[in-house]
Amino acid sequence: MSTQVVHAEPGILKKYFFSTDHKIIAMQYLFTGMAMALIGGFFAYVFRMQLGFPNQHVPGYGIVTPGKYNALVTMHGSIMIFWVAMPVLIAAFGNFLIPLMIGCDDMAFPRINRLSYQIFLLSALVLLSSFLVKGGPFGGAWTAYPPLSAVGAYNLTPIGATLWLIAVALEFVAFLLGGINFTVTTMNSRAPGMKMYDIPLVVWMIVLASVIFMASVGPLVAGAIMLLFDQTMSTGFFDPTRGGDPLLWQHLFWFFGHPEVYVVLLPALGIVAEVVAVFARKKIFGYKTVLYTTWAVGFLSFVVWAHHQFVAGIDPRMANIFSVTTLLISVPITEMVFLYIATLYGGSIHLDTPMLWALAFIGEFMIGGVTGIFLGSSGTDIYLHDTYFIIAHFHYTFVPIAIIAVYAGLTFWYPKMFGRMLNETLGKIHFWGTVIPFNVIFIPLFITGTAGDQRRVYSYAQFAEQSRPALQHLRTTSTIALLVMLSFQLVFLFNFFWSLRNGKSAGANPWRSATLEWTVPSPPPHGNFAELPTVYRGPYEYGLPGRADDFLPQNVPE
Amino acid sequence: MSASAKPIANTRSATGIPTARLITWWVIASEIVIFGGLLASYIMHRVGHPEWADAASHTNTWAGAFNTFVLLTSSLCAVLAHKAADGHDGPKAAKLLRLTSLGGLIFLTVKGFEWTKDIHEGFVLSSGGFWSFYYTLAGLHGLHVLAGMIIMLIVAADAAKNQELQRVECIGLYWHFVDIVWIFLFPLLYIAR
Amino acid sequence: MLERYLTAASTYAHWIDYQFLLIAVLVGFWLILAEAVMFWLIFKFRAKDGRPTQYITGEEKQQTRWITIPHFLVILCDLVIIVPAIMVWYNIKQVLPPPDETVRVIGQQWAWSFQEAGPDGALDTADDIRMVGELHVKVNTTYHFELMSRDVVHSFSVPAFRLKQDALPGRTIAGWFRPNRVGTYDIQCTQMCGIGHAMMAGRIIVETQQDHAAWLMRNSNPAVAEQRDPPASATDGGLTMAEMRR
Amino acid sequence: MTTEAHVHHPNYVKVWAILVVLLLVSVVGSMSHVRAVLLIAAFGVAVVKAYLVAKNFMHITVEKRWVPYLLVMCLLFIAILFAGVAPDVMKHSGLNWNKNPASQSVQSGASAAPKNE
Repeated sequence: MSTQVVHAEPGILKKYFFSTDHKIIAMQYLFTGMAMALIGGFFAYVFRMQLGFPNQHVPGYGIVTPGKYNALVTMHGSIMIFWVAMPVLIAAFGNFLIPLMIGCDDMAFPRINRLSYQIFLLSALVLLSSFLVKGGPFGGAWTAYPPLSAVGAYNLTPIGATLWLIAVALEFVAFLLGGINFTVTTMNSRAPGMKMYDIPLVVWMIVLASVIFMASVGPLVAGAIMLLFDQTMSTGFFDPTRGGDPLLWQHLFWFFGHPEVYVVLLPALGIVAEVVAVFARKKIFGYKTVLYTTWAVGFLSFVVWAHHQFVAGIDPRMANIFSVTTLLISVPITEMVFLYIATLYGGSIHLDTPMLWALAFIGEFMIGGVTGIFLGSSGTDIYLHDTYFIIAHFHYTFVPIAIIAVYAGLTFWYPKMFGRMLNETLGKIHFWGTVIPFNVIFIPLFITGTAGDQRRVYSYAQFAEQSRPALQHLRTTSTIALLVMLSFQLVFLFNFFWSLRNGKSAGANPWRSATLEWTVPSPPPHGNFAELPTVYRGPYEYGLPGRADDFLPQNVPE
Repeated sequence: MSASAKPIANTRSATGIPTARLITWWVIASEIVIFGGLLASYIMHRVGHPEWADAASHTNTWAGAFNTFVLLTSSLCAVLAHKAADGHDGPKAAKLLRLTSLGGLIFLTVKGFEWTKDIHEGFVLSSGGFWSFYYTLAGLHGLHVLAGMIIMLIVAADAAKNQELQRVECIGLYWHFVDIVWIFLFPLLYIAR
Repeated sequence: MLERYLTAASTYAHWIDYQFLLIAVLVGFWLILAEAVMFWLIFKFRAKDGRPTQYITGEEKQQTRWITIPHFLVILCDLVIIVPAIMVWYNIKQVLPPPDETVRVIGQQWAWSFQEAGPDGALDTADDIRMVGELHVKVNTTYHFELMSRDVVHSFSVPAFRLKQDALPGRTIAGWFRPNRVGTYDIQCTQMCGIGHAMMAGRIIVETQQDHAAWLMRNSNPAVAEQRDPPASATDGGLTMAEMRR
Repeated sequence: MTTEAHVHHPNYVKVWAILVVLLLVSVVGSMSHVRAVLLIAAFGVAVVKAYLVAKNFMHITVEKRWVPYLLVMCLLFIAILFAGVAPDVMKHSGLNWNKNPASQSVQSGASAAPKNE
């Protein structure tokens, strides 16, 4: 096969804004996601300040009123999941890595890919525009339970609520297009010789996440249409006085919402697998078992959704079924974590920054995983539901996913993306400055949660039990730790942009990794491969006995 | 990237299914869950509310049956177009595809008359549970018909020049899927009472 | 364990607390073990010059048993957790013990209102006592509650009782509690219900039989009851709209 | 990419004729007042029609085996959704809960029609 036809150098606008090159689209997703992360992080800062130092003027924002507080927590949740975790973990890494790792020149459908980003950008703009409309942005929590979300007289933000819904629906369309493209590309466009079990885990995970997303989001798309009509056309899909049922939305939402957790978790696990294999110089322990457990998790994620609704008014008998399936899903996840830990055995572990992040992911994610058992077992969930315990629990899963694993991926592939190395010292400062405060933020919240602090409340002044000074000290501790953690992100931003120009030149394969993306120059040229590769073996051939070099790239014939 | 400079990724076929057809299957899979979610919501409401039968009896079974007939016939045209494309007869495929879109147009026109009548009789989107689902389901389906028609005309324009003939089959698959959705909507909205 | 953080004031609070303790012990053990193994491996196999890495596929029997055996034990622990979890759930949410009293709890933006039987001991009679934001109950008495909502989804939560149940418009949901400690406890709304969500507080006052009887006599005057009728519209539920918005 | 003839083309007009006959069957059956006949005419026939379209027009039986499995899997997820949601939404009462407004409207037929208000 011949190399790609080289077109005349396109103009800046065409090259960076209307490009169909998967690497440019990956960067578009990455930078949009990072910008949204700054916004979502700022919101966290504002409402944590209100909780840590109630009713004080928040520097850079002002006084937090109840309405504004609700809007801030709603937008923080929506943005961090839909506009940060998904674009960065799936779209940015997926776009950048899939064609490179499976050895082809681009996505199978580059223009659909570009359309996906454009719709995504539009969705972000629609969401942000809700800050400008009358009544302000939607404040009914990211779960948007009707009738609160459906009736303007209840939520007082009718335009904001509709804009939120439209933004989320557009975001779904963007990721349906993107995800289907990833799936098709990986299925069909692999390099000759790359069999099913030669695909790197991160690609597997991103594709499986796309498939889970595709299969679970449909009912919610239908639900979004119904809710939109309830908001704007005065239908009564979720209005009990007119034959509807508010629980229907909750079911449709969580039928998507729970698999969504795994949609963002799987790419993170994939990234960590790549990093652990490279820096431990080890084959993944039980590559196929990891895949089987992933499939099991993917399937089980469809049958556990109502554990979000144990006390939401569902029939109490149903809770028993969902409690059992929920504990069942801990079985494959445990297996997977054990396999990751076992991969370390017999390795030769290099603690570079990406590896620190990857190991931190495993360590912190385990805390998030085990605290889920408290909530999945229906008996204790009665008390812990909608308290800060659950907030601490899912931040112990989402922060490792959307922050720690993303940093693992970014620091690992940064040389490939931009051709230069990040500064290692700054990277380690940033690592410790993020991981230690992260624990100091959320461990106190476990305690306030078990003490009964309920969620989404801007002030505990009305609640005698929650106004105890000891609890307020914990909240303040948590807020201060957040300030520390946020300020250390500046180190990363500085490192990121400073190294673009001043970092050490990376070369094609600075980490001595065996997968295909490291066989091309950094950054990869348009069309990726000068000569399209052929694959001879699996992705994790490290430490092969009887060889001088300790790794064997996928494309090198024996 | 212009249509003529396809990436090599688009031309590979590790599964043995051509890329275009593969993505069509995935699109259909994602549509199944969208329509499935809406239909499941409708069915559970409909079973729980036997009194909706009153409203359901206002729908015109004959109009629905005629529309089913139109869609079935247009599906026949679509599959014949696929056969023509397999025989590398682009112009014939294009003609058949245009005939298929004509079927879509007739379908939407009948729908338009039905809805006009319903609205005149006072049954609008917000007139009660059945009507909300009726307009939402048929409307979502109608949007798919419309989108299918537009894409089909674009594909037909290429096919007439004997280009991109593999797309004839893909748009056909999509059209059959839309047809199948209607095959279930017809009894659900027009017959069951 | 939970009682260190918050008083337990109902009979089933201890069931939940013990369940919490059981889970904490079991998962705590595995968490510490797994973290310890991980840190030990990181330390043991840190990169050293001249030590080659081992080539382990993790697909042979004698390798995988290092995973499968602990994994099997974890599944056993899951079983130990799920059985009592369902028993606790069953006894709190599924089976309601025969009631001594029944109260009606109504959520609305943004207040809880309560309807209690008056001296005649029956609901929906003229001497019913209706209160906003305050529920008076007798200690050591089994109460059934009927939970409703006038507008949006609320959640009736009494942390000291370990009681939580969402109130949905269009639904009546029944539940029970049996207070066993005299005192005043918070009622929260734990489901986002609009801008007054944080104001939707109430108190549950657990009294001795005598105190409760006295309270009942004071309040069963129909004229008083009339005054205490729950407000008709959401806007006068406490704070005014302007106050909420500031 | 070239279009390879990957399927044998059956007699499509014949399939179409069967489909039209089935359509007539379901319309005629819908006149029946026997509930079982009505349901079979409506939904039994619809399933057969859908199968015929999928088999003959979409060639799903000669496609790679996993494609029909994928589509059936999606249907299965919807079935799971239905099974999980129906106990709450379809029913008007259950263990320790009931929906008064819903059962009232069923009894009175209140939500049936607006009657040209």
